[in-house]
Amino acid sequence: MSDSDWSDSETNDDSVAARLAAEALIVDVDGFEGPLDLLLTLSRTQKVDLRKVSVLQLAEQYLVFVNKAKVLRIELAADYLVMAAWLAYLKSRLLLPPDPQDDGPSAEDLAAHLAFQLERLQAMREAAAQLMARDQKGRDFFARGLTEDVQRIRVVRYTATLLDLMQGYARIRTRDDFRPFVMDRDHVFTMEQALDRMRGLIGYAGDWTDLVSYLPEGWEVDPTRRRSATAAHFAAILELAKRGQIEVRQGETFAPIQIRKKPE
Amino acid sequence: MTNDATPTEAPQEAEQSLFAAPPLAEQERMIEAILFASAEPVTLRELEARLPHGADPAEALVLLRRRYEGRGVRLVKVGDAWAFRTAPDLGHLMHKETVETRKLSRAAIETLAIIAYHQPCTRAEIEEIRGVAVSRGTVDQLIELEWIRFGRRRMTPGRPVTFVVTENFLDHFGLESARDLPGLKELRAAGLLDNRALPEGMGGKPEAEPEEDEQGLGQSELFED
Amino acid sequence: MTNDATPTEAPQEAEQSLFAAPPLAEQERMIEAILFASAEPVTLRELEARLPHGADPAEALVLLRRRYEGRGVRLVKVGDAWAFRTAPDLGHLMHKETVETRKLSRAAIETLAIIAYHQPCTRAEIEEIRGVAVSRGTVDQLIELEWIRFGRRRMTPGRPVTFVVTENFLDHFGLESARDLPGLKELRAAGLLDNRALPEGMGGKPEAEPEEDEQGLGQSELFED
Repeated sequence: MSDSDWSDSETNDDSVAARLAAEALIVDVDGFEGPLDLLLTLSRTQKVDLRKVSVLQLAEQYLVFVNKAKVLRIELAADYLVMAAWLAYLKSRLLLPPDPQDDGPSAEDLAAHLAFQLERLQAMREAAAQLMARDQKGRDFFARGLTEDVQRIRVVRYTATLLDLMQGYARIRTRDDFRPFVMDRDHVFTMEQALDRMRGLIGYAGDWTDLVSYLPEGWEVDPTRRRSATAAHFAAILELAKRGQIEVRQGETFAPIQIRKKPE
Repeated sequence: MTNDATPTEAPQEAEQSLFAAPPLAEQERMIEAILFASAEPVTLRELEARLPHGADPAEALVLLRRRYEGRGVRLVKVGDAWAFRTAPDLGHLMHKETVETRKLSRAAIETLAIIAYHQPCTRAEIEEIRGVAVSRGTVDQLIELEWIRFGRRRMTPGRPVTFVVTENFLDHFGLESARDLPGLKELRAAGLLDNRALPEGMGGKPEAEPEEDEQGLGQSELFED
Repeated sequence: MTNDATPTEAPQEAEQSLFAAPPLAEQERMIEAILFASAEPVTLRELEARLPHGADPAEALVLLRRRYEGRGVRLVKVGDAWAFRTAPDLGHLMHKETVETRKLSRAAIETLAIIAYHQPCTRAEIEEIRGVAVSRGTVDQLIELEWIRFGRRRMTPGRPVTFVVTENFLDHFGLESARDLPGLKELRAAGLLDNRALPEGMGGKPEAEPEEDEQGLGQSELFED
């Protein structure tokens, strides 16, 4: 940063030299890491210990900087403008006598906090520099170059409890009790089968006919087979009714179910 | 970082090396550091090149080698080059044992259970009870775990070997003898079995008495149940 | 420091270790071998696991550290772990081993320092101290270098993650612990590590105020004992 006098708000913008100087600084804004960094840099021009920095003066310096940026039509990032607004507010608070009705922090508190922030940032900068100045591994000191691999030997330990053992034995000795369930397909009439049958038969069903009469031969006597066939055919006629191919009726509960071909 | 120990005059000496070789002790330190950090053995020639002008690595190496005699690492010559290596008697430290606990497989548990309940028991008998072939690995594993061992051969055609459980087995499962294994009735009472009727003759625990049952006779008793 | 005195019967003693811990001198050799073989610091716990039963690595480490004082390599402590590293004054001999590290940006260096001195530290706190947003890349870079890692979440609204420095960080900068950071005491005495609350009504920066106890705890955990 140039040594131009930034606290001087009277800088003559018409002077080419001043303009150039201002531009140099403004262009430098890219080099600042945010408004706090800019404030820290500005505070150095006061050439005092950070603890004794005049926050009022600093606020003015900052506002001058922002105004110059405006004159030069340089866009500042939003956080620089937020800081400017806040510093303008702080500056007015610092200049005006304290409002007795305001129970918030005093202007002095706010100024002190800003000074603390600057001091802390400065301290962290110095700490970072000290850290980086330390001896570093791979630069000043070195680790072992020729390492030996530690062979990992995996020892597997198997465990089993008495319970595992007993359960295992019980499992074997009771295995014979289990007979896998096999579906007895001989006595099952599927809905698909029934649907196929009924499709072929409804052409003849001009009049109301009992559903029972449609059951296939050999399925009407044995109760198991009859139940299966009835259920399958009932499901099939519901499907056909849904498609609008037949009509279904039943006089009352448990009365015979009758079907007929839907009249065209 | 505690640099206190490092001789403070060392860096100065290093700077003086423009005019004179550093003292032998310093050369020794330098070689020690170079050999330590190098990924490969370093030749005498390279040491010469890396040490300050006028240094005599050969002489410093002799000192350094002596310094590491009897230590955990030693300075060894590898061809033309030098390197630090672990002392041979400490090679065992370069192993790291990790113990992994694993559950025994179902096949192994069932095989073990059959041997425990029916010992002495041949492979054919195990297979008959389990209804599947017993893999060699399963038996080997149980033998390796020292939970089963070979018993006396059965006096039947082919004289098949038998398996019995070991003391280790009893130890591991907290049993005084294999006879302490609970029978099926007790298993059921403990809720380990379905509470339904067992096939005939399966109600009780087979009385495995290894000593007496060594012969085929005792076995047939067991399996006819 | 002539080691001729090291007992040649050492290996036999090692065999006796089934019954008793090996003598301290032997433990020292063993640790020397283990640490020489590793580029990474080895934790006390791992040393304990790898040494024969009954050995006391802590005691042997004291002896070993003393033995290497002023040598070309030295024994350093990194957190709970130990490693041999070359003496820093000999760095100039190691151009061959020097690792070219990516140049860290100013933002990255400052962020690293803030985390190290304020850990555990949230992103909002870093941003408050630097007065500027922390870019994702900066944090990522530090994590990639394994110099910082995520710490415990802060118990404040939003439960923000915190960052702490790693053992790798300590190792890289030759620090025994985060307490040994340069100037830490002075900074603390000056109140510059306090998490001073912002006066109310401070414009436009409603930064999360870390809960005092949590912050205090973390700090004391890391630095004060």
